Amino acid sequence: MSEHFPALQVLLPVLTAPLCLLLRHPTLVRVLSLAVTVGCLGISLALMEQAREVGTVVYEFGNWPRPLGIEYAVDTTNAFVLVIVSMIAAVVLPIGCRNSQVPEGREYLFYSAFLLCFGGLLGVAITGDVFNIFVFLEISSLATYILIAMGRDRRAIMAAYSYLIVGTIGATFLLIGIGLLYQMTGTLNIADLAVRLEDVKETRTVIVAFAFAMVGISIKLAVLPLHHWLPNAYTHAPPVVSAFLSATATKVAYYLMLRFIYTILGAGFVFDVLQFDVILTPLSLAAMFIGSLAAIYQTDFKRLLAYSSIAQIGYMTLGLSLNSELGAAAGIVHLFNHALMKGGLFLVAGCVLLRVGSTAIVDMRGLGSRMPLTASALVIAGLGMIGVPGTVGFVSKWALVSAALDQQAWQITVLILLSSLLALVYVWRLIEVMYLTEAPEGAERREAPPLYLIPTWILVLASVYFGFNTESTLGVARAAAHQLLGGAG
Amino acid sequence: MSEEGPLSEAPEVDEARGHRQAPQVDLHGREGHTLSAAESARIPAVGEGWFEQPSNINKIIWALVAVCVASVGADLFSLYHKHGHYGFQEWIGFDAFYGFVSCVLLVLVAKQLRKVSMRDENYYD
Amino acid sequence: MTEGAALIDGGARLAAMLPPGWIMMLGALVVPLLRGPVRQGWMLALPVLGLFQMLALPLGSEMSATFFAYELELLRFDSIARAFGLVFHSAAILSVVYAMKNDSALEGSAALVYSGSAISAVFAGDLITLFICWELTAVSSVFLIWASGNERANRSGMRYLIVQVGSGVLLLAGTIIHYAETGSLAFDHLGLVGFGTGLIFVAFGIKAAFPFLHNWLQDAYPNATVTGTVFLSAFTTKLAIYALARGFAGTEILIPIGAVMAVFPIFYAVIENDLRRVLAYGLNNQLGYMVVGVGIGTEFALNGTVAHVVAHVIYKGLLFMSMGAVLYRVGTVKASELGGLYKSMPITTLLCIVGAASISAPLTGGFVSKSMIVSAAAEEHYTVVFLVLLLASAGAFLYLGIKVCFFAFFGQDRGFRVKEAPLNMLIAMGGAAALCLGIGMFPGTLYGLLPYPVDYVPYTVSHVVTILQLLLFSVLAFAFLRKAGLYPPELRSTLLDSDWIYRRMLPWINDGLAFAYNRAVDRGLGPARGLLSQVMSTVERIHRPDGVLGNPWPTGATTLWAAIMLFALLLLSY
Amino acid sequence: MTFLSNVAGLWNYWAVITLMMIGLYIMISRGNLVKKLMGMNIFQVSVIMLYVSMGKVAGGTPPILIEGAEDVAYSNPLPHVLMLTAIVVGVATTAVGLALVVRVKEAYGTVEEDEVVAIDQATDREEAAAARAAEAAHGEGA
Repeated sequence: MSEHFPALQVLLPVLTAPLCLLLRHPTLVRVLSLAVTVGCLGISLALMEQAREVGTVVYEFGNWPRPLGIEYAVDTTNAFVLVIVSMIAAVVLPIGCRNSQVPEGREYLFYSAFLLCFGGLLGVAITGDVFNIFVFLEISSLATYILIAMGRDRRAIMAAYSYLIVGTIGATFLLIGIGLLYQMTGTLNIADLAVRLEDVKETRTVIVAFAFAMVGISIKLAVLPLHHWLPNAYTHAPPVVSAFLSATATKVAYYLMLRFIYTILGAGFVFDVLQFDVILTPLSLAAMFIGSLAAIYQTDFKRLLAYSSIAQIGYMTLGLSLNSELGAAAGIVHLFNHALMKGGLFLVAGCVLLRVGSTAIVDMRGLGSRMPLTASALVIAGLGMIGVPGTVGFVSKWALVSAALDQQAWQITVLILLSSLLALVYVWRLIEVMYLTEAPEGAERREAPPLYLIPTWILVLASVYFGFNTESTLGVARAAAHQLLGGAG
Repeated sequence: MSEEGPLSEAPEVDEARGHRQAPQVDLHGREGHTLSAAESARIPAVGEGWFEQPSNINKIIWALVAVCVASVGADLFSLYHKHGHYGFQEWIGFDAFYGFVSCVLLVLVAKQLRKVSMRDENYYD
Repeated sequence: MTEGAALIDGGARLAAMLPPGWIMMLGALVVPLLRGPVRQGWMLALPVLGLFQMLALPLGSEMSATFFAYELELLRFDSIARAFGLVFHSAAILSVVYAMKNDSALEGSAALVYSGSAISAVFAGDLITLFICWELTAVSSVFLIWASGNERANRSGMRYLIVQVGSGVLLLAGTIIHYAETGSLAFDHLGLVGFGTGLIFVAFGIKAAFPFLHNWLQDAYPNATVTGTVFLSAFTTKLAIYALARGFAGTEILIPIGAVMAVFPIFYAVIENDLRRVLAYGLNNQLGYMVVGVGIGTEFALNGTVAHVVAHVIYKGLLFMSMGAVLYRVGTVKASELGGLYKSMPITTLLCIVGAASISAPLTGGFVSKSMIVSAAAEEHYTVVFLVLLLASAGAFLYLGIKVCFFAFFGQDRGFRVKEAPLNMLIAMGGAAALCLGIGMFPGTLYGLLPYPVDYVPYTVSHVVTILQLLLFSVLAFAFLRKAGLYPPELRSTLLDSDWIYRRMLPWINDGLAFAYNRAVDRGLGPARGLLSQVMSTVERIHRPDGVLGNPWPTGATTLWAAIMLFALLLLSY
Repeated sequence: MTFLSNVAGLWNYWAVITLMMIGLYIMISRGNLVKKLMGMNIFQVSVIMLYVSMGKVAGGTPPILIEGAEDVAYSNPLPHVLMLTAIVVGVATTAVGLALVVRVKEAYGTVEEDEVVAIDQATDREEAAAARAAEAAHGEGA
């Protein structure tokens, strides 16, 4: 059984999705999808264990050996991503599709879309075949467009449309890149590609392939100038979807970038020959500042979170652009940490939306007394965004700063700390509104239901717990980075 | 709490005896503990306490003086072996003298300090 | 009942795995969820449990955790830590009893976190752990001040927080530099050997209320709540003394610093009107002894310091408790408004007298502890310091003990007729008084807890008589000055202290600079300022939801950017 | 190789690039949501052609095994297979896109992006103005 875990990891949600369409019974579907996500979480944890033990777990479909067949290959890095994705899914899914346009009795559509999206993301992370990456990316993206369009506001539809156009361009660019790589090597298997590319690396075709693939992934990752699909999508999607996507979709894209740069093309080629960091570093820094500044001036809580995500993605790509093991580890650990914090914050937004009926910041006045548990969850997760010691945010910042210092990049260190101050500003704005202004008259004092609060607090408490227990996050991230950069697995 | 308010507003429960009830400042707004008339009656009136009688005060002071004299007397008549790290510690009544003088000096200096450093109560507000 | 017992048993096992102090910190988180007697019981159970847990640990226990690449030593259980841990736990228990009727959940949790973090700090074996606990004490304790809920306390609390957090920042900076210099994070003897340790020294000095760094103490403590001050008086400064004793024992500069500290607050104590502030000055003065003891640094002196910390925490707590009771019942602790309370609050009066006597009188804690430091100074031939400490002994006894007792409970009867302090306060005060007397009468137990072996005998006839002379003549001097009309009357006032520098002078300088700046701007720097404000407004304009960067672009624009980025990448690679 | 043979010999790539550019250009320049989708389709088709043309082996036959024949050059079948998947993905994307356009038309009454964006921005501005007004009102009240 356990040797089939890699296949089950993806097949379980992908096959359950159509089953949900057939079953239609709301409770049944809900329980089923919940069971599937929890099962996937268990599988991913088991895979993580296996990967830490044997280095890389390889699963060959139909026993066709590499490079003929499609294989799934799980090493520490993608095991970590699998854990992130399935953990967040298992935590947020119980909330379901409240606060969305889904009419009663048709919740099964939400669940099947969610499971497809979930399975697609897992597939992207787990597969060892580049074309398979494209297919799973599109599966998850198509489901994502549907999920976003389920938002309450009509702007959700337009947001989904924009994301569809932009996302398709991204995926197609990636497809072009993959095609060109295939043209040069005749293989689609990642491990095989890496070997065969050695001889033809410096050809123009490979360079063009790299450029297309990077731009394609950057769109999915929302690297600065290509990020404009993100704020609207996250703002108008149902809160659970925002929480899930912000915590997983961009993370998987980041994983892809790592995989392309480190495993397929090689860091030496990407950074020394192509000088990718010349573009990536300024874009990351710009994202950190523009994202945070834009967050400061937003009037809507969810949109504020979306812009802050752009800034946080800047931190991740900055870690990558440092081109070192420490930098990659900082990026990987921030995947996890940001997933916890931002997932928690979007769920807080869900609580607010449920009780207040809007996520406009002015409507959150006096939330500290109206919804004390929700407000305090926001504060704790917000402290994490700033990077206060004792939260996961601090772990990320610490990892990133020490990576920057390791490269003697003083100016970058200073900029990281400065941008943290900007985070302080927008978090403080929220605290001020919630605690230091009085509630509007007639506002009801009603805490969000446990269904919302429990997942929210699980993420928030986890963000504190992992602020202290760094071994299972930073330790794993360092091991993953070590393995990625070619150290002994 | 305002500085003047509670004191001037304190209810006079027993004017004849010069009693007044304190306002409750409390640990966070608990009900005040107003004394019952019986309780109030048990407490001596202003000026009637034992420690307020001038004669009693004089008794205390004389007792104090007596004890002081006795303590120095112990030195004087070498009733015990006086021991110290320094020679001056073994002088008769050194500690008594030092204690008295230093206290007087401290007070006098402090009075001067008051001229320099005293400001109105609400100086910083 | 059996279920309860099982629960307690399970809890105890869990607690046994935690470093001391953590039980209180973690338990404090539950406090807001509880109500009424359950909460009171819980709050009392935590420090008691913590005490038992600590006592169950064998000397030399260690506990560590990994934080990033650093090995944190969460627990280092040696005799000096044990002594501090013991007295901190006792202080926490007494303070909790004292605060039993305080039904503010926030204050209760803050007090427990504060006590717990101070205890954890004492057991910290490395500088990072120390820093974390250090900041935790700062952040948690400020709520005890803010809980007063008035404007004055709010501002005072903010000043307190800034100073305390500032101390923590210096500690962190010092730690980092020290680490860079030596590669060690261990919190052992540091000594003033470099810039890093210098910063750490100043950080400790702020919390220990060194002269000119002291004023947060007198500023904040009297503004805390009735029960909050009792907590505050026990931990922060003594934690700093512990840190100094651990890190800087034998650093000579501490001796003059301590000597000045022992004397100058007395002058203020004499003329200060707010009796809780008088006690705060007295606290500062007694810290001076401890700093001198650390500075001398011999085994005997360090023993004296630790012993004095133990005695001082208890009796100063007792004094703050009695003044708290007065404040609680009467509504003020201004000497100019109090008097004659012995009639209404006889038990409090008696206990306060015990506390005052405990500063130095024979048969009390202060007698057996403080004299060790004074003797150590003499043994090491610091003659001037010896005389200064002797003077401070007399002064402290008089102007802290006598003054506080006299003006609050005796003196001119102001007619206040109030109830005796509540039972729980009396119990707490009684417990503290019993400890004071117990330590004073049976010093062997205290001496047994000290870090080094003790062969000091406090009760020699010579010692008792000379101290009695000193103290009796202090009282005589007080009587004499009162009779002669030389004693300064109690006046309602504010005394200028070093806080004037940041509360008045800096604002003046700031205003002056701002004025000069504005003048300069009017004269020609206007364009520069205009540019700045223009930049700021531009930043806001483009990042606002309707600005270029704060607003999602249409899909076409993003597509264009994708093309541009592709082009840029290709260009770069060719 | 001369420039001319470059152009002529790689004509299939030029065709692909031209199609790709047309697709991209439509997506950038056209405001009509349906036209954008069509641009996207053209763009995707160009990629499909890229794959298919790279699978062609000069002189090769279609990749159907000929019994008994030796020395037969077959074209590479894999890109074709891959493109079957890509086509399915493309169709699905277009379907979702068109469905969204229908919903946009229902919700906004138009399928022109600039008009929809204008409506959205007006909504955003109203919300922002309401927020500012609420804040100002609160400021006065406090």
